[in-house]
Amino acid sequence: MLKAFYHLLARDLRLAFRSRHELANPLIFFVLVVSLFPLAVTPSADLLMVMAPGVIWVSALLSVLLSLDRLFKQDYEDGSLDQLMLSPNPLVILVLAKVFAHWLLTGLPLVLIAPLLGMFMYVPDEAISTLIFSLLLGTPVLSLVGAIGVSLTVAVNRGGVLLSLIILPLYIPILIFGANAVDVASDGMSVRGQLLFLAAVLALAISLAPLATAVALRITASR
Amino acid sequence: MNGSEFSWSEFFNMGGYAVFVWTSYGLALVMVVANIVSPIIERKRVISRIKRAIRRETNTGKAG
Amino acid sequence: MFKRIWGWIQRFSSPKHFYSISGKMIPWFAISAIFLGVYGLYMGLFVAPTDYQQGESYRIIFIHVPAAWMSMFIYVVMAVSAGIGLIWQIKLADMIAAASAPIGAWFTFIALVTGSLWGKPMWGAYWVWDARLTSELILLFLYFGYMALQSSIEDQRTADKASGLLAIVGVVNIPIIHYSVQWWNTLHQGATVSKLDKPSMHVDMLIPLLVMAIAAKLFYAAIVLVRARNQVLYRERNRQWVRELVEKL
Amino acid sequence: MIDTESGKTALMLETRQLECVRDDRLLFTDLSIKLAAGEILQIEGANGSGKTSLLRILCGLRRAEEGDVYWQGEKVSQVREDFYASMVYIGHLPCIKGDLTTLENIQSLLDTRSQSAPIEEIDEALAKVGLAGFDDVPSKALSSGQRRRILLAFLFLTKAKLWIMDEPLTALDVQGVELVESMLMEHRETGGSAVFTTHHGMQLPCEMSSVTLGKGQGSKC
Repeated sequence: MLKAFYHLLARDLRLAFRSRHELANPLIFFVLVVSLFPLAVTPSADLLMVMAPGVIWVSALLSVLLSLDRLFKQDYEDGSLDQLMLSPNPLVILVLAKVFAHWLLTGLPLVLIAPLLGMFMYVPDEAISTLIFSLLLGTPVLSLVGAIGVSLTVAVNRGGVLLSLIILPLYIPILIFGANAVDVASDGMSVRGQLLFLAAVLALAISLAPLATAVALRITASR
Repeated sequence: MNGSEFSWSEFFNMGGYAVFVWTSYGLALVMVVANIVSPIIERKRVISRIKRAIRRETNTGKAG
Repeated sequence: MFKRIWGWIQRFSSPKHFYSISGKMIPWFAISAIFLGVYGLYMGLFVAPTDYQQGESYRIIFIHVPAAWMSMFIYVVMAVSAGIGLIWQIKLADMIAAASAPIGAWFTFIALVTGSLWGKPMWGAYWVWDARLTSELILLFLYFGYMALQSSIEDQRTADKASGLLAIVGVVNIPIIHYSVQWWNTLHQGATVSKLDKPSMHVDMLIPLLVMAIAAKLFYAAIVLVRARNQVLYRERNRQWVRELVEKL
Repeated sequence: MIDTESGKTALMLETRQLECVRDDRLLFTDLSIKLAAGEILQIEGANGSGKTSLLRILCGLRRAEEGDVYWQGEKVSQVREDFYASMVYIGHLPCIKGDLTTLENIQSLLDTRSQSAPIEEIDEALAKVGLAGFDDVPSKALSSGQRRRILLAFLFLTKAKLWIMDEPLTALDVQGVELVESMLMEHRETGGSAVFTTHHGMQLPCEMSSVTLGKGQGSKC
């Protein structure tokens, strides 16, 4: 079982690194969207500082959303998804492997580049670590919950807008607590509560979302 | 409406909030009517569609 | 024993049986909904006293609060019946879920609009990011997502299962969303306390509110049955009993 | 059909009163199939008659409206792991990743089945399907017929007892068709069974049962 997890993870990572140009797309998108805000609003540090947590979090959310297709689309189109479902291993484990690969390829890079964007948006130094931690706890949830959405819409023609419609409302709690944690940390206050909430949601998502995704994949395959 | 003489004009005025109160009640009425009418229309459409299907099949001679 | 109950459930939930039973139930729901609705309106508009703080504008709550309750209630009903349909493969449950969504979306919409109409005189703005309004807005998005997914999948069975799963995921999320919105709201606008659901309410105000809420539930029951019957007719259109029934109409 | 009562050949796959509905259309109903070890079954029928749906029901990807599929006498849903370990499904999609090499594709397909094969065996299988020397070539450089051949090599390496194949001759040339036929014969001789659909007539020098779908009724010849 562990082996199946590892093999699938390795396959997805290898596939991603074979097409490196696509690999960087969500990251570039993230940086690009965040840097639009100073241009659209004002480059003044005071205002940007207030907006920073929200802007960074919304951009992270959108870039994960845009990359979700990568999770199952290709596997669905070339038939590999059928093979995964016919594996003697529990589908939940395979889903976890795929979601973990997706997070390593999109969520983790966002976490790593976030300090730079924090600098762009004048996030105070003491809040940068909170920014990283909140993204570290929040982005896996985005991948996990997003996986449910893609597995439901992967067979739908032009399912992109549909995917955002069904997934974005589910992302709201993460957005609220993630952005607020950074906001509060900028004021130099404790963010234990916010981070604990994110951790709790992550625990819940890890235990339930793969199950829902596995069911959703079976539904999609049964058409 | 506070114990004294009841007046319709006062009632419709809603203490100056007529626009808000009556728009709310009006919209609720619209919602009720829409929810009654739309399934009835849908029912007619479904029935006529099934009837057409039956006619088509009896015409081509393969009933059922 | 279990087998007998199961057999009984299956027989009762057979679309044909449901069609005839529900046909008898609808008038009762409809009539009692009308009676309670009229009574509730009378109590709410004529009997309930004027609120000393909000004047007459508070009478919007007799629409707003029942609609907000219904919007949540219907989503839960939808998710539960979708779950039953998904686990036990009962088609009727899927039909109830699919029939509930548009009604729930309507109630949510009414809760939103009446909330904002109440807000204008109270807050001085049509829209304030109040916890309840924000929750209703998100709930409306959830309904839209459900209906969009339902209509975008060609095969009816697959559509039912997929949107049903989404409803279940949604209902697990609703408490989390609700909690986080509440928390966010107290954080940013602690001053605006939502007076729409103040706990200590005059009995003459409470009674019409409850009457209207029950009337709304009965109305939903009647409409959801009518809609579910449409679904039965459409989905079973190739069966003999539907054909015989339609030809008599 | 080989007599299953005699006990000489074990019953592998069985369906009882299958019914399939797709897009609110009844594709087939009351379809009962029995497939013994060493038996090859061809599913025939016009486009849209439910051939693919039937295969997907057989391998458990799709749920039948009514009826069940049995593997060696047990409901498939109850012996899932065992069934999946002894069955391989080849759909009409290639399952091949263009960015992976031939070797990697085969290995990752085997990995999903929790199987592995020594490199010599893979080389042998590749030689058998006419892809010797292509093991390090990215699959996107291969023709669609060659990609199908990768799948055939994989099929061979799984050593599965039951092959379920949807249009196995797609994109294959004359030699490819012959290859599939000889693989099926060999599979049959070692006691394996197969179910497949095809538009092209396939002539196997052996007994072959067939099921024709259509007109909402599954009729067995």
